[in-house]
This record gives sequence, C-alpha cells and structure tokens, in this order.
Amino acid sequence: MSETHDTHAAHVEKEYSILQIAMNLTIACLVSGIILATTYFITHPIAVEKAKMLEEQAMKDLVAEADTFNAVDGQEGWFSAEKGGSIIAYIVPSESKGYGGTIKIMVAVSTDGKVIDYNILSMNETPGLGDSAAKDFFRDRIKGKASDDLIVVKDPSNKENVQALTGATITSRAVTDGVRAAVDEVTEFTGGK
Amino acid sequence: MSTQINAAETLLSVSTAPYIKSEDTVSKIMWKVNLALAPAAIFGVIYFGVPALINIVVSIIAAVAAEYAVQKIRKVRITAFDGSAFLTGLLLAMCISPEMPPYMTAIGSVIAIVIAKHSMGGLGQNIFNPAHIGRAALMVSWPIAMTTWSTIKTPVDAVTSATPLGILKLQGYSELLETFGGRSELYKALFLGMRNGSIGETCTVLLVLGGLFLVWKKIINWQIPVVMIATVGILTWVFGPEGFFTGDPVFHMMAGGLIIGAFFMATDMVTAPITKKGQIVFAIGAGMITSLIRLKGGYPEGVCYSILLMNCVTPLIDLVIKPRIYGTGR
Amino acid sequence: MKVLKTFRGGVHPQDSKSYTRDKAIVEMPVPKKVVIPVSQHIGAPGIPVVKVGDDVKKGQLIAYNDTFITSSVHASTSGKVVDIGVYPSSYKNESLAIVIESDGLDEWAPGLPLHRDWESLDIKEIHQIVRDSGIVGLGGANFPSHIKISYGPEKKIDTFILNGAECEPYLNGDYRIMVEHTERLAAGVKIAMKSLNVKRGIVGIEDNKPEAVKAMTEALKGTDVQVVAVPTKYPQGAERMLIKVLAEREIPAGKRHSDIGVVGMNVCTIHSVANAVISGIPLIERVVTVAGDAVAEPMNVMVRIGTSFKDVIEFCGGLTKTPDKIINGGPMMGYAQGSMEVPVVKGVAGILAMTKEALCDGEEEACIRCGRCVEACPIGLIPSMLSILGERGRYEEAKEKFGILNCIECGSCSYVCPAKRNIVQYIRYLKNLNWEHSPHHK
Amino acid sequence: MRNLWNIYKKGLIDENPIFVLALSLCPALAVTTSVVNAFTMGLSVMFVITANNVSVSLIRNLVNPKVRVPVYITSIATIVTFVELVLEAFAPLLYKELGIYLALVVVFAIILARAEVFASKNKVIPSFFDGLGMGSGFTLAMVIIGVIRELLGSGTILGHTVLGAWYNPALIMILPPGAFLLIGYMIGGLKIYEAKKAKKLREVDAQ
Amino acid sequence: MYTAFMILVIMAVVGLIFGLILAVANKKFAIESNPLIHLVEEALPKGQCGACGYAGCIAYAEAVVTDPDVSPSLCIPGKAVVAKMVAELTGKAAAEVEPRVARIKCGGSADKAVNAFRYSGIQDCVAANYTQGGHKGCKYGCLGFGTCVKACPFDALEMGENGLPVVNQKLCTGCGACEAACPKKVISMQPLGAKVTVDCNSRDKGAAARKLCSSACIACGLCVKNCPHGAVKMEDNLAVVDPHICETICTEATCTAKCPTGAILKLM
Amino acid sequence: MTEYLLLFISAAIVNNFVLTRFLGLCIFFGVSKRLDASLGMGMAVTSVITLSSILAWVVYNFVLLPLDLVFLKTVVFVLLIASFVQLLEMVIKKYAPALYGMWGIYLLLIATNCVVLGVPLINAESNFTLMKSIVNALGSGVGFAIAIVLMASLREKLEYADVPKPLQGMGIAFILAGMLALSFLGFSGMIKI
Ligand SMILES: Cc1cc2nc3c(=O)[nH]c(=O)nc-3n(C[C@H](O)[C@H](O)[C@H](O)COP(=O)(O)O)c2cc1C
Ligand SMILES: Cc1cc2nc3c(=O)[nH]c(=O)nc-3n(C[C@H](O)[C@H](O)[C@H](O)COP(=O)(O)O)c2cc1C
Ligand SMILES: Cc1cc2nc3c(=O)[nH]c(=O)nc-3n(C[C@H](O)[C@H](O)[C@H](O)COP(=O)(O)O)c2cc1C
Ligand SMILES: Cc1cc2nc3c(=O)[nH]c(=O)nc-3n(C[C@H](O)[C@H](O)[C@H](O)CO)c2cc1C
Ligand code: SF4
Ligand code: SF4
Ligand code: SF4
Ligand code: SF4
Ligand code: FES
Repeated sequence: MSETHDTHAAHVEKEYSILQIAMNLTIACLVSGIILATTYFITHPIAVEKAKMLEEQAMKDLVAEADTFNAVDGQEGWFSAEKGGSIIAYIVPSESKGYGGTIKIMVAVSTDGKVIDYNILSMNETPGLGDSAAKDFFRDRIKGKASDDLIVVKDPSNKENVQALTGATITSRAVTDGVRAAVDEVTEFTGGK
Repeated sequence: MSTQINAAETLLSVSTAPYIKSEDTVSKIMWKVNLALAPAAIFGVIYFGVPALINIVVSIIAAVAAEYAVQKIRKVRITAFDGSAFLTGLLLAMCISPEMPPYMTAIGSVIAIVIAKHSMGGLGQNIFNPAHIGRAALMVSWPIAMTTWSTIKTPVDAVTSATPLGILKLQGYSELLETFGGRSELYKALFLGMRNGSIGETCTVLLVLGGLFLVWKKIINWQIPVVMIATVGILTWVFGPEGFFTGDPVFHMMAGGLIIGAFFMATDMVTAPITKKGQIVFAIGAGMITSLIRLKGGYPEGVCYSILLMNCVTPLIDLVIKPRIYGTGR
Repeated sequence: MKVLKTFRGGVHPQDSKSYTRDKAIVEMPVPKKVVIPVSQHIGAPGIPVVKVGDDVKKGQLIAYNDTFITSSVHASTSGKVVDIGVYPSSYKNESLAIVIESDGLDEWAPGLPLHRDWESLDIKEIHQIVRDSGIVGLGGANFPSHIKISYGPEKKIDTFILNGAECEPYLNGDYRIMVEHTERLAAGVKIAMKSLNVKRGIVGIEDNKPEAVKAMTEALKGTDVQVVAVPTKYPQGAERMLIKVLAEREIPAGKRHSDIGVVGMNVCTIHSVANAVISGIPLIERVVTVAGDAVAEPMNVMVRIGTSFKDVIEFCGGLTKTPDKIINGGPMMGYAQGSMEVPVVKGVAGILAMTKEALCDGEEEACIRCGRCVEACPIGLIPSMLSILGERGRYEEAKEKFGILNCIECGSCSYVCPAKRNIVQYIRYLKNLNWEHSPHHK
Repeated sequence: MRNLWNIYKKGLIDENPIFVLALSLCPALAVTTSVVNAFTMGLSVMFVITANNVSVSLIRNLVNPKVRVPVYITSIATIVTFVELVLEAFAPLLYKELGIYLALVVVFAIILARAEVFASKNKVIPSFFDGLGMGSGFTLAMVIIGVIRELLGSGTILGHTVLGAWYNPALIMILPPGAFLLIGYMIGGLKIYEAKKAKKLREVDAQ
Repeated sequence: MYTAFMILVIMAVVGLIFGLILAVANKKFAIESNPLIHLVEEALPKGQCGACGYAGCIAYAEAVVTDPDVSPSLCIPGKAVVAKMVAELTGKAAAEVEPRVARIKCGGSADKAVNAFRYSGIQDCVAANYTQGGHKGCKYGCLGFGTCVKACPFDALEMGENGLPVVNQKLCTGCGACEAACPKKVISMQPLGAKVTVDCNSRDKGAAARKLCSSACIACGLCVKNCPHGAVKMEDNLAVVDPHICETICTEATCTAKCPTGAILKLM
Repeated sequence: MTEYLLLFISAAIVNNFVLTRFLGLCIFFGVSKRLDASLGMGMAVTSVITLSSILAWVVYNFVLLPLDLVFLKTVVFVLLIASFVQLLEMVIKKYAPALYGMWGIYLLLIATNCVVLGVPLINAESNFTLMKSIVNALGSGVGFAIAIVLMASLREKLEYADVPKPLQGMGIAFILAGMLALSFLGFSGMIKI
C-alpha cells in the first residue's frame, strides 16, 4: 500500500480497562443516536406526507373522476372513491401467485362490478416479459370487464376475454385472477349491503 | 537398400512408447456423431421445411466461424474443422424451434463456442455443454421467439402451434390425448416424429438408431442414455397427475428433447463424468431434474437445464467416484 | 480349461506376431566387433576386470562388482579387448563398455560348456551359479536374477510363476523358446522352484499360443507345476496382472511380488538360468525378434550380447524402406533408438524397424475426457488427469490425489487415447520432476 | 494539489473497487439493471464512503484501537441510515427500487476497508479525496455496467429508447446470468489493459 | 420526545453491550500478529521466484522478521534497494547484493548444431532430456523448448528465432529460476559487469565437439593464452572465465579475438 | 409443514441467494478458490445466518416494532450481528477447538457481510414469524453453501484448463457464476411464494 502514514503512534498498543473500551463504543453509539434522532425528526414528517401524497396520486390515477378517497370501515386496505359525496368505486388490494412470486395489486372496481383499472404494487416477474402486465396495453385488455369475462385466452380474435401476454401466460393469468378476486369481493360487499 | 540412414532428412525419430496407437481420433469421433445425428436433422428439415434448414446451416456456420476466429485470436492451433464446433452448431440448431430468427440462432452458436467453450480453454476443457449453454442463453434472452413453434397439423386434423409437452403443461393430459386423437396415435406421432417441437428432437426412431450407431461404434456408453431415460420414465410414472403410479412414462420418455438429450448431449464426454459409475450417477441426476422440471417447474421441458445442472456437479462426481487403484484397499 | 477372472482394463492391440511366429530361432554369426556395456542391469555397474589389449575367451568374466545388487558381464565371443570407454547404449543412453574385436574363432573359455546334475546341487550353489552367470531379468526389468531367485525362505515365497504371456505385439522370443527348448525350460522351472524352495509353480501363457501351452503341459506333466492359458489381453504379462489372474492376489501399492509370496520370472530368464546351472553357460546371448515393416526378412535371431542393432538388421536382410523408428523391445513398452549403432544388451527382446505408416501416430490434441484411458488402465488410475497434471508440472497432486506412483507405464492409456496424448511420457516427466526446481513451481 | 489528485485518481481504475478489488459486488449486479438505479446507488455509496472517511479521519485519534472496527461500523451505519431516511422522504420511488441493497451498503467491504486502510491513518482532506475517488470509481463502474445492461437488455438508456424498434432486447442482460458474464469479461478486458501498461512501465523502469 | 429518548437509549445499550463483549474478548483472546511481517512483505517485489530459498515472498518475510539469523539481503530480484529496505525494517545489516544476470552458455542454434535424431513428444526441455538426452548431437547444448522461458517469473526470457533463448537484460533480475529449470545447465548467473562470456557448454573433446556444432568451444586454448590477467582457464575441455577477475581487473577484453569458432563472446 | 418445506427449497434453490438474488458475492468469489475452504465457509455462513436471524427477530419484534423505530433496524442489526459473531467466535475457540479449526476461521470474515445482514433484513421486511425466519435463514444458508461448493469444485477443475490469461482468476469466476446462474434458471417458476 502506498498510503501516507501520519499517525503510526496510534498503532502502538496500550492497556485499557474493559470499561474504558466499552464506553468508547457507547459514546460512539450515542453520537450516532443523536444524529439519527435529529434526522428522523426532520425527515419523518416529510416521508409520511410524501407517502400519503403518492397513495392519493395512485388512487387518483386509478379513478380519475373521483375527488375524495376514504378508507372503508371494516375492510382493511379498502378505499372508497367518491365523487361529489357519492361512492363511485372501490379500490381494493389483492394478490396472487405469478411466475416469479407473489404479485400485489390495487384494483379499482366500479360499484356495478366492472374493473376500472388496476395498479401493480409489487411483483417479481421477468422484466420485459411478465412485467408487461403493468403496461397500459395489458391494462386496457382488463379494463371495463366484469368478473365473468376475466378469463385469459390465447386466441387473438377473442375480444370478450383477456388476451394473454405473449410468452407470459402465467403472469397474465395471475394478474387476471387477482383482479377477478377483487371484483368478486366488491360485488359481494356491495351486494351484501 | 542399405542401413546407411544417417543423412539429415532421414534421422530416426525418438519418442516415448507406446509407438502404436488406436485408430480413432478426436476428429473421427466428432464426425461420426455428426453422422449419427444427420438422419434426424434431415427429417427435421423435411418436416419443418426451409426455416429449419436455414437455422441448421446458420448455426453450423456461426459455430465453426466463431471457433476459427477465437483460435486465431488466442493464437492456438486451429481445430475449427475437426467436427466438434460443427457438432455444437448442429446440436444447437436441433434443439431450437424451426421458427427461430436465424440471427438469434447465430448468436446462440457464438455464445456456445466463445463463452461456454473457449473462455474455459477450448476443446475438452469446458465445464458446461456448449450447445445447451447456447440454448439456455437464447431461452433467457428471447423467450418468446424460443417458444414460438411451427404450425402443424395433428393426426386428428386440428391445427396446433404447441408442442406436446407445452399442451400437457398448460392444458393438461386429456387435452393432449384429444389433440392427437388417442393414446396410441400420440405414441405413434412421437415415435415417428409427426409432432411439434424443436428441429431435431421430434423423430424418436431416427434418434435412437443414431444413438445405437454410436453405442455400436463404442463412442458412447449405453449406460447414460438408458439410465437417464429410464429414470424419467419411472419418475413420471410414479408421480402421475392423479396420484401415485398414474403417469404416462411412455409419453414422457419420447416427448420433448429427452431422446436427443440422453443419447447425444448427456453423453458429451467433455462435460460428463469420466468413469462409468460416475456417468450413471450423472444420468440418474439428469433424469431426476428433468422429471422435476417437467412435473413441477415453470418450463414445460427440463432436459437442457437438467444436463447443465448435472454438468456443474460433474467435477464433484469425478472427485468422489474414482476407480479402485490396484493394490490399494479402496 | 478353467475360466480365469481377468484383470480390469487392458487393451487389444493388433498382435502382429505372425511375422515371426513360426520362424525357428536362427543363430546369428559372430560379428566382427562387439561392444559390451558394463551396465545392462538395475544396480551397480560392473567394474572391468580386463584391460585394453587383453585376449578374452567366450564366456570369460570381463566385468564384475562386489556389491549385492549388480550383475556380472561376460565376453560374448573370443578376441581382443580394443577399447574400454563410454559408448551409446540401448540401455541407459550411454555406458562404459568393453569393446572386443572378434578373432573369428569363437573359442569357449576353459571348461565350458560343462554338464552338471542340477538335482544334486544345493540351493546356495544354485544361487551362486546364477549370480556368477550374470543373469538378469530378460522380461524387461533387467533386475539381477540371483536376488529374485534366492528370496525363497526369508520372504516366505510359496508360489513361482513362469511368465510366458509375451503380451507385447511382434515379439515371439519367449514363444520360440517355449516350443523349441521346452525341455531345457522345464528343467529351468524346476531349478527355480528348488532354488526358491516352493511347491507351487504356475506357467502362464496367453491363449493365443496354444502350441506353447501344449508343449509346456507335456513337458511338465507329473510335476506340481500347472500350465495355464491366460486370456490374451495387453498387459497380461505385467507381473501385477499375471499374479492377479493366476494367484488371485494383488500386490499392495508400493510393494513388490515377493512381498506377497510370489516370484515371477520370464521365460528367457529361466531358460538362461537352466543353461547356466546345467551347462555352466553365462548369459552371453539372447533371442531377439527382428520385425517391422521396414525389415527385409523378419525373424527370431539368437544374438550375442554386444552386437550392434545395425549388424542384426543387416543379418535379417537389411532395410527395405526408410524407417521412422528403430525400436528396442516391443511397440508398447520399448524404446525408440536415436541411432542404429547401439549394441544389443541383455534386455533387448526385439528390434523393430517401422515406417511412419505402420506407426499410426498423430499430433497431440487436448484431452476430450472420453474416458477410454480410464477404462484401459489396468491399475485403475485416471491417466487423462495425470497427463493434464503433467502438462502443468503438478507432481504433488499427481502423487497425492491420483496415485501416479502406482503406474506401471504399460502404455495402454496412450494406446487408446483418440487425442493421441503422450500420457506415458507425461507420467514419466512427472515422476522425474524434481518438484523444488520445477519450472512451474511459482 | 497533485498529491490529492493522485489520491483521488487511483480509485477510478488502478484500484477500482469493483473491477480490481472485487469488493462490494452485490450492488454491482443487483441494481445495475437500469442506469438510474446504478447511478443513485453509486452516488449513495460515494456519499457514504466520503462522509465516513471524513468522520473516521476526524475521530481517529479518539478511538480506542480495540473497538476501532465497531466504531467505524457504527459510523457507517449511521450515515447509511441517514441516506435511507433522506431518500425515503425525498425520493420514495427510488428508495423502493433500491430496496434492501441500500441498507446493505453498511456492510460493503470497500467502505470499511477505506476507513481501515486510509482514513484511520490520514488527515481529513486526503481522506475526503480518497473517499471521493473510491466512490467515483464505484459509481463509474456501476454506471458503465448499468449502461451496457440497460442498453442491451431493454434497448433503452435512462428509460429512453435508443436502439429503436428493430432491436429485440436480449433479456439475459438484465437477468443474473448476463450480469455475471458481463462483469467477467469486463474484468478480463481490464486485465489486458493493465498487463500492457505494467510491462511498459517495467521496461521504462529498468532503463 | 419519547421516541427521541428511546432512540438514544437503544443506541446506548447496543453500544455498551457490544463494547463490553469486545473488550472482554480482547482481554482474553488477544492474538498477536506481527505487523512488521506485512510491511516487509510489502517491500518485496512479489515475484514469488523462490530465489531467497523460501516458498514465496510471504514465507521469506516471515522468516526474516522472526528469525534473527536470516539475512535481509536474500531477495535477489529486489537488488540492493529492497535489501536495504528490509534491513531497515528488521534492523539487520544488509550484505552487498551483487547484481547478476542470466547468460545462455550455448551458441548451437539450429543452423550451427547437428541433430542426432528427431524428437517428438512433450515440447519441454526436461521431458526431451530424459528421452535419450534430447535430439541434439551435442549432449551439452540447449534443447530449445523454452522450459527456462516458462520458468522466468519476470518475463525476462524469450525464445529467439534461432532456437536459443534470449535474455532481456532490462528485465532479468538474476533470480536464477531459469538456471534451476534448465536440465542441460546451459544457463548460469554471471555478474552484470563481466566483459566476456563463454557461449558454449560442451565438454566434448575438440574434434568431437567441432563435428557436432560449428560454434563449439574446441578447447584449443587460444583464449587462455590471450588473456593477460589469467582469467580464462580450460576445465574439462571447456574455457571457463573467472568472472571476478574479468569484471574488476580487465579493462579491454582481448581473449575473444583469436577464438576460431567464436565460442567466447565479448559483451558490450 | 409443506409451507416450511417450500420456503426452504425456495430459499435454497429456486431463489438461490447468490445466483439469483445477488447477496454475499464478496465471499462467494473470495473463498471459492478451494473446495475445503468453501465447505467450511458454507457451514459457517449457514450457522451464522440462522443464529443471527433468531436474534434479530427477537430484537425486531420485541423492541423495534413496539417502539415504532423500524428505521433503526440497519444500525441495530449490524452491531448486533457483529458483536454476536465475535462472541460466537470466542466461545467456539475456547470450548470447541476442533470445530473452530473447521470453520471458525471464517467467522470473522462474515461478521460484516451482506448475506448475513441481508437475511434478517428480509425476514423483518416480510414480517416472517420466528419459525419462518429460521427456515428462511437455513434455506438461504444451505443455498449459499451449495452455490459456493459447486463454484469451488468448478474453479478447482479449471485450474487445470487453459483459460485465456486475462480471464484467469476473477474473470473466469464470474463467467462460471454466470453459467451456474443460467443453469439454475431451470428451477425458475417452480415454487411460487
Ligand atoms: C427467462 C424466462 C422468464 C420467463 N418469465 C416469465 C414470466 O415472467 N411470466 C410468465 O408468465 N412466463 C414467463 N416465462 C415463460 C414460461 O416459461 C412459459 O413458457 C410461458 O408462461 C408460457 O406462455 P406462452 O404460452 O404464452 O408461451 C419465462 C420464460 C423464460 C425463459
Ligand atoms: C436436447 C434438448 C433439450 C431441451 N431442453 C429443454 C429445456 O431444458 N427446457 C425447455 O424449456 N425446453 C427444452 N428443449 C426444448 C423442448 O424439448 C421443447 O421443444 C420445448 O420445451 C417445447 O416446450 P414449450 O412448449 O416451451 O413451450 C430441449 C430440446 C432438446 C432437443
Ligand atoms: C506392462 C508390462 C508388460 C509386461 N509384459 C511382460 C511379458 O509379456 N512377458 C514377460 O515375461 N514379462 C513382462 N513384463 C515384465 C514382468 O512384469 C516382470 O518384470 C517379469 O516377468 C519378471 O521376470 P524377469 O525378472 O525374469 O524379467 C511386463 C511388464 C510390464 C510392466
Ligand atoms: C458423444 C458426443 C456428444 C457430444 N455432445 C455435445 C453436446 O451436447 N453439445 C456440444 O456442444 N458438443 C457436444 N459434443 C462435441 C464436443 O464434445 C463439444 O464440442 C465439447 O464439449 C467442446 O469442448 C459431443 C461429442 C460427442 C463425441
Ligand atoms: S501407463 Fe500407467 S496410467 Fe497408463 S494405463 Fe498403464 S498403468 Fe495406467
Ligand atoms: S483417452 Fe485421451 S482423450 Fe480420452 S480421456 Fe484419456 S487422455 Fe483424454
Ligand atoms: S532470466 Fe533467469 S535469472 Fe533472469 S529473471 Fe528470468 S529466471 Fe531469473
Ligand atoms: S536453456 Fe535449457 S531450459 Fe532453456 S531452452 Fe535451452 S535447454 Fe531448455
Ligand atoms: S458480499 Fe455483498 S457486497 Fe460484498
């Protein structure tokens, strides 16, 4: 190594008591704690704010007409999208098993049980293949469909149902199944009311 | 003629015994394997048409050219025409869909030769089967192209663009029988090669004949193909779709790339264990992984990966399984 | 005939024996000059006991050493010692040699040959005769025979094996001795068994020599000696293989045959022992098979020790084609010679003159791990690995992990290798390598 | 000044943390599927390494040698958590993309190595430049890998289509095998360059 | 505020625990490693050539630090510079390291030397040497398979076009690895300052040597006569130069002038 | 039971740590030159991951979560693991010297390594139960061991091959890893968790 050594003396071993050594680290940790606490108090509110904004934005993207979103009591993770005070859609989380693992989605379902749109929160599908399920062209294939039409087919002429992504039938199925499950839940929820 | 032979050009030659050698050479072996594959390849060309031919030719040319270029660059002896690169190219082409865009095939060949073979030192030193590395690389690079098959007519006049294993994986066994019009029809199609699949994998009978030729010529040991195919047969039979012992071993043994893989690729001596016992372990392992992937995996077929995975175990097998040395306890 | 368990591995090269199989041994006339190296055996070289200018007689002792592991050297004809100096040799490249110019009379030393009733000799006397007669192993090892033949009691030897396998292609010397000098040989077997004090004797002959089996069976009828036809497979004649097949014992790694109670000796060796004990004739000549596609007239020749290869070949009609190699011994284990001026020494069983076409040699390529060498190796080594380690000078690994020291250098592996790898040479290279000074030791 | 430049420079190629030292490899493979991720990760590491070098250099005479390493680790962890908090607040999407690898910056060998080898023995300014150099080398390597992988694997750079529609992206480049292979050959390429340079140097030296 | 307090508490506790563990560990299980070894190793050129007599640079570093009897100037490639550094680090006195260089004592290039036979097999001098001593008629000459080239840890040897190795004096450190590798002992280490070198290794008698190689030393003794300082002697049919006389006393090499075969060479 | 088994196989093979998730690469490449060393390393990593996962789980679930100080997990985990490993090393050295000889020497090497920190972090992020954390850790460790042992055997074999000079060492190690990863892709899509 060609480093410049200016404090060789520091390497000379000295005797220290156990407590001295321990305190040295404790102080270091305390200093660290102070720095982190300060940072945390500055950034945390911003982070919470940002997260909320993002969430709102995401929901807004799903249901463009809505002006307010409220959590639905008793249904964890659900939101109702309201326009002028009346509920026009529900936004529900759903998940299913895809090619590379669990796919988590947020589905916006209109009160009459049709898919408005969905948003993939997390997935581990192959880039360029399965992950096209998040793209607009595939979302378009699902939008507006009711539960009964949410079936994956591999026949390009069939416009009723969901045309599978080339080379990623498994992902297509998983996403479609996830969406359908959400639609069914909403139907049950609204029907039960 | 006298015994005066000391003129410079007639100096005696001195080397170490033995002075007589068997007649086989590496190059002869390679060309014989090519020969054994030829019938199945020709069948593929006839059955799938011009695209198959183009892919085979492109693959072989790319492989040989890549080998030539690398050897020039590495400044080592040029052995590009000894038949081994040719064989890698041919085998790669035989394991891919006839519909593959030829430029992708060429890239696969170059990957096989440059990355899998010469990065490790060239002939005889590669750890992984070059053709399969080429195929696996193509599979991850362009999965859609790799799983787009020819459109063929099945015996019951339905048109399908799926391979038997593909139908099995995505639609199930009954659909498969329906497509082919019954079990015996299915077997016949598999045996004669009247089915969809990679260029060279379809015709079971020609592949087996080619394999037997190699066994007869003592180029491959019968143990690897027999044990590997049998393992797949047994496992797919035991772990059937409707509980134990409900599988269709005959179908699985002839479907997909198992026959060509077991006879021509698992037997690649460079990447298989060197002892017979080791080869049997290798074959059992490959058979097990093939069955596992076919029955439980994300892909319809697992021959390629099973061979690659066993390739990485080969050094360990060779380390553990050695012949007993004369006069030692073991 | 009982079916014998064979050894693992081995190869079946074309045996090429037909060139000289049916040709009776021809005595070659004494050449003008013989060059007799004082070192033709394992162990200390003989020290010349004659001076330049001395007259010597056929069978006279000309070099001798006091130590135990050595062998005596005798004049192979009568004449004058014209030089004592370093000459090229077919054994050990070069050696101090005594050059005798023949006087053409070929006169025996006084009292030779004689006739002894060997059965009345005691064991010690037999040992002494063998030692004085300069007999060494003619099966290729050149190990002084008096040592082997006196192992008897102290090494607990219980079996004597006569090695009549002659598994090397081309060579027929042992075979000719077995069919032409059957009685002498049979007497030699009995002498050896007496000398070793053993009851059990086995003669092993490859089953491609039925006449020899028949002749030996006939000659040894009524004795404790069993004549067994062993499967024809190279290297059946290697001691380890033959003992495994005949005595169903294995020689533990690093040990020798005598450690498991067996002594095996070659046909020619035992024939010479018989000649020495019965007729008092020391080892001054031996059978040499001269063959190969460049030789005019292949034959089995009885040659005086010290005759040059060139003279022998000329006796066989000279060369018809330019040879690529002149081989001392058989094609599997012999030594190619750089010159034809080298003398025939005790261990030379054959002289082969072969053209390039007959040799089927190719350029060395990379090992493709085909496993043929592993299948062929009679010892159970992994020759491919040894050759690869050889290329990289890794002696330690070759020894510790791959048992290189067990290799008998039979050449089966090189023979089968389709990549034409010089496996045996790599093995020798490694064995010779002084690790510390290896160029690869970085 | 020259001296500081030399300290800075060596991290770029001669002692490049990824290609030459083969340290902190995980992010080099995991987050280089796109240039943005690679660059952000690079910057984060650069920040951490520089800040940590400065901090270590500042406290180097206060630290008891027996707890040198743990104190340095504490320092690194603090800085990393700081980066995490900041990114979470100001770039939450990026924060999510980098995932667990951001937290793992704590244990990147290169950071501790620089603290041990350099900062604990040098004054603040050189330590700062050393950290900056190493961090730049790291970022440089990350971005190069990222560019190649994104270009070949998706046909884009920074999300913009570069190679046009004719290009059929080779997925292997954004998947693990491609990443390993790519780095393997890049290391090989660098070795050729180094060997040429070294031979020239030695010949010059001898004269 | 509660959170802030908890952060501090947690950090303090963690620090304390770790600190205590470490402190105890250090008290009880301190392993002494000598940093000097590392420093010495850093100073060595790391050719791993073994010229020092140890199995690599680390081994030598360890030995020279721990064993007071080991000289600091054993590293030949490092020359005086390294010896001085090692001596300083270890507090030992450095002996003079004499700069040496490898010289090839054979002029029997392909066009000058006669071959006895053709050799085929492993292309390596050691392997060829035990196959009847190699193909060269002269049993003392260079076989030309470049085993020495492979052995040189410093890339200082190259195979010349005429089948003899060539030493690159700029790169040769005099480590002697090539000397050890050569089966014919054709290479020897000579002082850098020597004025002449004998370019032959043959111990054959004059007539025999001349027959086998046109540049052989035929032991005619003219060089011996022509050296005014008595530096050249005839040993075993071969001229041998005393390098020290040649290096220190000789001012103008005259011994080479009369050599009929050019077996004794003037160096620049 | 099957759930745990699947989790284990998924962690060990399908989503192999080294080959598909890129963790622990420094030691993977650093210690895979020799087979015996890699075996020792594999064992050491497995045990350390498992034990530190348990510790981290306890701290996370009983301290950090209740106090809502999740953001401190990086700092706390890293110090915790480092000190724990140090202690482990001491104990083994003192009470089981044979074991220490086998793999103790690798312990300090991995004290601050991303694989050992990564697993507890993943466990925490996935909200695994204690049992699941342990299984995940064991699986990851075994997967690491498999990968490094295979790698070492391949590298030992390539020591006798004519690998082009520039690729010798690290270069070929990466290329081998690439091909290993390519082979392991055969398992992809096998288990969906
Ligand atoms: C590298 C690779 C990644 C893949 N990733 C996915 C994926 O993310 N999603 C998916 O459904 N199929 C994926 N597959 C394809 C599946 O193996 C399977 O062939 C496919 O789902 C069948 O669909 P198809 O009928 O449309 O061809 C992938 C294949 C490969 C080779
Ligand atoms: C020797 C050989 C090995 C093969 N190995 C595999 C493999 O491991 N995985 C795979 O998906 N296809 C493999 N194939 C191709 C398949 O046999 C078959 O063509 C393909 O799997 C068809 O299935 P598909 O429906 O993907 O969608 C191989 C082909 C050959 C000739
Ligand atoms: C590969 C090999 C082949 C051998 N073949 C024969 C053979 O055919 N006949 C023979 O007598 N000795 C053969 N030998 C030599 C024997 O091993 C053994 O040395 C010899 O029979 C001992 O007898 P001797 O001392 O009389 O020579 C062979 C040795 C080896 C290593
Ligand atoms: C029986 C046999 C099978 C072979 N199988 C393959 C193969 O599957 N893939 C391949 O690339 N080369 C194969 N080869 C050719 C050759 O061994 C291959 O190019 C080497 O792996 C390159 O080092 C085979 C050769 C023989 C003799
Ligand atoms: S020469 Fe040695 S390695 Fe080769 S077959 Fe014979 S015993 Fe085996
Ligand atoms: S026979 Fe030759 S090519 Fe075959 S494994 Fe042995 S050494 Fe290699
Ligand atoms: S030429 Fe010889 S002495 Fe000089 S450096 Fe190379 S090996 Fe050492
Ligand atoms: S000097 Fe020696 S080692 Fe070098 S090429 Fe000549 S004989 Fe070989
Ligand atoms: S082990 Fe992951 S960065 Fe080093």
